[in-house]
Parts: sequence; structure tokens; C-alpha cells
Amino acid sequence: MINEHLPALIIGIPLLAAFATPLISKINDKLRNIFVIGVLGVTLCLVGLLALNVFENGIFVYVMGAKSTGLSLPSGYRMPIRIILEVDGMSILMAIITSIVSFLGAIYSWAFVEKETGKDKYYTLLLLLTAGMFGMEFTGDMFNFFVFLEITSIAACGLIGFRINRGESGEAAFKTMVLYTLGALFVLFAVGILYGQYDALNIATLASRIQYTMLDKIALGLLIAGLAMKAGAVPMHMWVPDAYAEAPAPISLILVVNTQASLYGLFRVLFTLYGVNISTQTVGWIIVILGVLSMFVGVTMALIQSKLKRLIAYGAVSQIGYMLLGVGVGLATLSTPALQEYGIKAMEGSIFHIINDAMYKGLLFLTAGAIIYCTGKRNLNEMSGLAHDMKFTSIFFIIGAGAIAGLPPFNGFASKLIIYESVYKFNPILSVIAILVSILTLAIFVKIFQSAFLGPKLMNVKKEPKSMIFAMLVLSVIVIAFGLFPDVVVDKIVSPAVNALINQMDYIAAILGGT
Amino acid sequence: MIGNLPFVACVVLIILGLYTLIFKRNLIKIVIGLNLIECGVNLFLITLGYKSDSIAPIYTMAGKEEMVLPTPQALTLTSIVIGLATTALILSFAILIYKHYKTADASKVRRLRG
Amino acid sequence: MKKYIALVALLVVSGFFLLSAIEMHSFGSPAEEDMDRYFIENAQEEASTNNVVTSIVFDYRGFDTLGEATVLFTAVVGVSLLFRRLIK
Amino acid sequence: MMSKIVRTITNILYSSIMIFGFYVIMHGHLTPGGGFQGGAVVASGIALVLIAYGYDTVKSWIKKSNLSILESIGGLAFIGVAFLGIGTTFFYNFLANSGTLFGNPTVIGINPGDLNTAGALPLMSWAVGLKVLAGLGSIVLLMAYGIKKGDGK
Repeated sequence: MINEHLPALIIGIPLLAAFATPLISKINDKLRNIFVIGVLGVTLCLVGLLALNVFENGIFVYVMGAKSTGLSLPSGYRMPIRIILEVDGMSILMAIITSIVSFLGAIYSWAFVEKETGKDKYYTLLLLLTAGMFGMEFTGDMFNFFVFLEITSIAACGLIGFRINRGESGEAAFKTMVLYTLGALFVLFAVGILYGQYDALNIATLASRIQYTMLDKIALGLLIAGLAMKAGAVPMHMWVPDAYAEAPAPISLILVVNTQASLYGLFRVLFTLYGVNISTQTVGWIIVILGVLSMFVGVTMALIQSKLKRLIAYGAVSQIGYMLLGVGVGLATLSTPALQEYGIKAMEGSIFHIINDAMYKGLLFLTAGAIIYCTGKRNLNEMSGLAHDMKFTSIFFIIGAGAIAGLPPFNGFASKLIIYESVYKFNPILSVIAILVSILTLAIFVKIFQSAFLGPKLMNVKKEPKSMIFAMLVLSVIVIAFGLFPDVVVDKIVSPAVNALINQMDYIAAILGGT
Repeated sequence: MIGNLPFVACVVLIILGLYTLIFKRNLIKIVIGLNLIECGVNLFLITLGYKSDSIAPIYTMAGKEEMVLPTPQALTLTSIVIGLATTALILSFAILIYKHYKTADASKVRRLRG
Repeated sequence: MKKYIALVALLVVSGFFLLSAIEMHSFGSPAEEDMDRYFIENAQEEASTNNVVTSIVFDYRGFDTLGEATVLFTAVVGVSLLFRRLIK
Repeated sequence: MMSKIVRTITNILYSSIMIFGFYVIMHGHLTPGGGFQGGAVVASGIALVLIAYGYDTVKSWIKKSNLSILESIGGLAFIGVAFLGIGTTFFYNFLANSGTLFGNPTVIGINPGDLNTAGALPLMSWAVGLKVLAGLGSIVLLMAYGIKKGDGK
């Protein structure tokens, strides 16, 4: 019984909890924290169950409000009319990341925001953000995707503006909100174009009907622009450093996954909605160029930053570039069978990189949050000798920095290696740029480590609370484990996701029946 | 072209909004630009569903054959509420920024740079 | 300089928007309407309501409406988070 | 606070706006309208009172915390009705044509309509109506407090 309803429960339970949180926090603060963490824990378990189900039985279809859960087509009709949740390998991969990260974010928040006001609203928005991301990942309906996109936008911006006594956070939130809304409106306009032509909103139905007219190309352009804006790829990256730097650290952690959820939307549109029949060469190269620009601009801007979190945020922009690069190569080679091998390899690399990126970038933001929590300083020039007092945090920082720079025992190395190898066979120059960016990243993080953690002890710092250490510990364990056993992860989780993206026909057939 | 004038009108609204968004530096004007785009998109959606000589899809007044398409109306309803929610939040940010910096000029509010 | 780049970007984007408006099916005669036909024909039976739009909003696409209600809730929580100093 | 004329007219109009709003919520499944529209009408009534009397007076009449509780309840009721259908599927309209509450079958074809139809839709409509009126009401109140002179810094 519970197996049948898993996708609806995974979205519904955090939503229900979010509506209940304001009521519960009227009773007791501690109870609310336990409630929120418990709900996210339950969601994590449900995602695990669903993942087992999907890996075993393939695509999971859930029809909202129909007479039975799998009844996608009303009898005698050839098109679905209700909203359908469609969970395939790629969706479940994103859902696993989302659930782990938001669970850890909630645990970390316990100590991190304890002294702040407005905690009930903070936790409510955290739950809503999580539910919105699950919605974006599971839905099989374009308009529904837009609705959940907006939920995540609004919740994320509310949380970015959490520190109302700092004018900067209002500024960052305003900027972010304007760009998010603009991106979402582009998506909505594109949905309108698609609806006007094919009278359908379901992704599978649209994919089966699409004609590649002029209008479809415009819609594709708008979707790429809108979703890339939300994913923070250059040249629409203006909001990223502000938002990441001003948001509380656990929120920066979840924002990383939020941008990846938009990337997921972009991949879904490119591979499933438009599929092989668009001029994949051109579109693939556009994505590759976006990726290379993001890598390069991100890392060069990071070089000149003096604020710790802004620096990591620019690192985030350049890591988004790696994902776009790999998937772009995959898309560009999709229609040429001779190259397809490398293409698939490149996609595996970049989708593996999505998981790794969420983990190590999250870890870095959490360590930065711990530093800010314990010292009250944001500027790198004012920090020195933190390793004397914050032993755990400095170890975690080394792990995170090693992973983001792509050093061997950590997970960043595993995925970057796959990307370098496969991209080299596609176009050597791209691979060289990627390696160069990686070296620059290493240089930057060595600089941070040297200036913040080493050197003489200058100030008194607080001890890190246990809940923060726990969250960072779990993330670092994941970072090391994925680095030591990359093959297991690639086989079990990543290749189903890649297959789900490439096999457009399976996605369509799951809804519309055999073709 | 002339038959599609309603669509063109919606798109002109969107373009005016984009212009406002790019070239105006007042926070409130930025919000107004965003709202113009939103109105344009909503109007575009609802225009898609129009059928000649038809009325609202409610069985109290109309028969099966003379109804406009109902889906765009439902979608527009949703997107109007979403637009309202975003506008409320953005305006609150504008209020906060104004209180903090005592100005609504975006070019003077730039403390976050680079 | 920056202004001219912005102007060019605006012109390109507006060109795309205008093109999409002109290329769209002619006003008043939708290209396809099979999904909407289904709603019109079955709303009275399945959702048992006279108002087809309501049947879509709350029944066929009820999940969207949940999302929409959530968006509003999120905005209210966000606004009250921002003005939390001012209310008791 | 505005002039006596405005306040008097508000006193007269207020009740009819409220009643019209609730009418729109109630008849959402028969006439144009529904939870959102009706809730917005009621919230506009709150906004009217707020403008006519000023935030200082209204603050004691409408408590922000009550509105937020009402909103949470509306949201819980909506998603609760959706969860009630989970015997078949999430959002299944389990009351339609059941003969119980709102369960009369609808006459097919053009007809004036029967209030006792549409199954779970009126319940959802009410839940959304409550939520929207509380939500918009509290947004309006909060913004009025937010722009209050001399507050903050």
C-alpha cells in the first residue's frame, strides 16, 4: 500500500509538516526541531524505498487523482489528462541528493540558528524548499514543474534574506528574487508556446508530439535561458555569490542542490522533451560553451575575493561549469554513433559530479558557516590560526578543499577524471581548460587554508556545537567513501540516471504505452 | 500578422517590462517591470485558449460546442496567484532595503560587488 | 558600453518574443484541442461540477493548486520572516 | 486614519464585501470563482478597513497570530482533503457522486446547478478560501506595519 503512493508521500509529507510547523512551534521550540528533523528523516527513508523500487522495476508512474495509481490514460483516449509524477533514474538520483542534504541541513541548523529570532519561519521555509525540490524532480508535467520552481524560488529568497539586520542580505535576496522570477516567467512563456501548439502539458505527451517548428526552437531557447538563470551559469550568475554568501550556511548547502535541481530541469528538457531530434550538435555546443565560460569566469572571479563565503560561491559557479561541460559533450555526441561512447562516459562523469558537488560544496559551506559562527568574522584577512581551536573544522575543510580541487582520495577526483578522459577524446582543448581550472581551484583553496587556518593564533574562538560537527562529519564520510569506491556509485546510481536521460522512448512509453 | 494582433499585444507588454527591468534603476520600477512581464505572460496564456464565438466554460450558460478552452484559464489562475506571492515578497525586500539604505535607487544600494 | 550590450540583448530577446507571437496559431482557432475537449465532455460526469474551470483547478490539476496554495503560504511566511522585528 | 466619510462608507461596504467574498467561495463549483477569488475579495475587505482606519486601530481588531493560525489550518485542511483520497490516489475526488456530503450527481448538459454536488471540490475550495483570506490579510497587515514611519532604524 505504502509502496504504491511513495512519490506523492515524499512530496506530501514535507508539505504537510510545513503547514503544521507554525502551529507546533507555538508549543515548544525543541519539539519543533525534533519534528522537522524527524519529518526529513522519514522522507529520507521513503526516498530510499522509492530508489530501491525504481532501480528494480524501472520508471515509476503515479497519476494524481485517477481511479488507480498507474492509470495514466483515461480509457479510450490517447493522451494523459491528469498531473502525472514520473520517477526515473535521474529523478531518483536528484531526490537522494536532496533528501540527504536537507536532512543534514536541518541538523546543522539546530545549533546554527539557535540564537536567532524567527526560527519557526526558518524551519517552515526549509521544509517548503525541500518539498519544492522534490516536486521539481518528480513531476512529469511542464506547468507543475513551473509551480514547484516558483515554490523553491520564493522559499530560497525568503531564507536568503533571513538576517534582516544586515542590509546586504536584503539586497542579495532582492537581486536573486528578480532573476529567479524572470527565469521562471521565461519558463512559463515557453510552456505557453508548447501548450498553444500541442494542447498538452505532460512532458511525455509533448515529447511524442513535438514537431521541431520555429516556435519549438524559440521555446527551447527560453527554457535554456530561464533554467540556466536559476542554475547560476555564466552569464546569468550575478546572483550566485551574493545569495550564497548572505544566506545562512545550511541554506547555502541546500541552495547548491536547488541550483542542481534547475540543472536537472534543463537536462530533462534537453534530453527527454526535445531528445535526439533537435540539432544536437548546435545545442550541445551551446551548453559546452556555457559550461566553459562558467568554469573560467567562476574561478577567475574567485581568485580576487576576500570574503570566505563569496569565494566558495564563485567556486560553485565554476563547478556548475563542469556539469554543463560533460552533459553538453554528451548531447553533442548523441546523434553520432561513433562518438557516443565518450559522450555517455562524459555524461556519467558530469552526473556523478552533481552528487559529488552537492556533498563537497555543501561541506565547504558548512565549514565556512562554522567559522563564521565561532569567530563572527566573514573576511579572510581577519582570520588566522583557526586550526589551533577548530580542529574538526580544519580537517573537514581539508577534505572539502581536496575534493573541490580534484585531489585523488576524494570524490571530486573520481568524477573529474571521468570528465577529463572522455572530453579529451571529444575535444582536447576543452579538457585542458578543465584541468587548468582545477589547478587554479587548488591554488585558491591552498591560499584560504594557509591564511585562515595556519599561522599564529590571533583570537579567541568558540567551540563548534555537536550538531554542526555531526552534519559535517556525515558529509565528509560521504565525500571520502565516494572517492574510494567510485565504481560502485557509478554502477548503482549514476548509470541508471544516464540511461534514463538517453532513452527518451522509455520515458514516453511509460506514460503513453508501447509505441 | 493582423489576425495575431492579440498575441503581439501581449508580447509588446512583455518587451516593455524587459525594457523597464534592464534600464531603470529604481527598485519599485524594477518590480513594476517584473509585473508587466508577468501580466504579458498571463495574458498570452489566456489568449491561447480563445475560440471564436465562444463563452466561459460553465454549463450554467453554455453548451458543449460553444466553450473556450478551459485549461489556460486554470493555468492563468495559478500563475496569477504565484505572481502575487512573488510581488509581495519582492516588495517586502524593497521596503527592507529602503529602510536600511534610505534610498530606493539600485545604483546607490550596491554594497555587494565583484 | 554596457548599455549598448543590454540594448542589443533586449532587441534580440524581443525579436524572439515577437516572432513567437506571429508564428503562433491564428487567434481564435486553437491548433489542437483534444485535452480540453476531454475536460469539457467529462467534467460533469467525473468531477460532478458545472464549472469546468473549477473541475480542472481542483480535480484534474489539483496538484497544481496545492502548489499554488503552497506558494502563497511560502510568501506569507517569507514576508513575516522579514518583518519579524515589527510584530509581536 | 482617513476622514469620516471614508470610514462611514467602509462600515457600510465592509459587510457586503465579506458576504460577496464568502458567496464566491461557496459557489465556486457552479459560478465563476472559487477559493482563490473569494479569498482575495475578503482580503480586499480587510485591506479596505486597514486603509480607512489605519494600522494602529486595526492592529487591535485583527491579530496577526490568529491569521497565521487560520492560514496553517487552511493549508492543513487542503492537503488533508487531498490525503483523504489516498485510498485510491492522492487528490482522488472521493466524495463525488457518493450520495453523501456534496455527493449529488450532476445533471448532464446545460442546467442551473445544484449546490450539493462536486464532491471534495467545495471542501478544497473552502480550505483554499480560508488560506487565501488569511494569507493575503496577513501580507497586507505586515506590509502596513513594515512601512510604518519611525519604526526599525
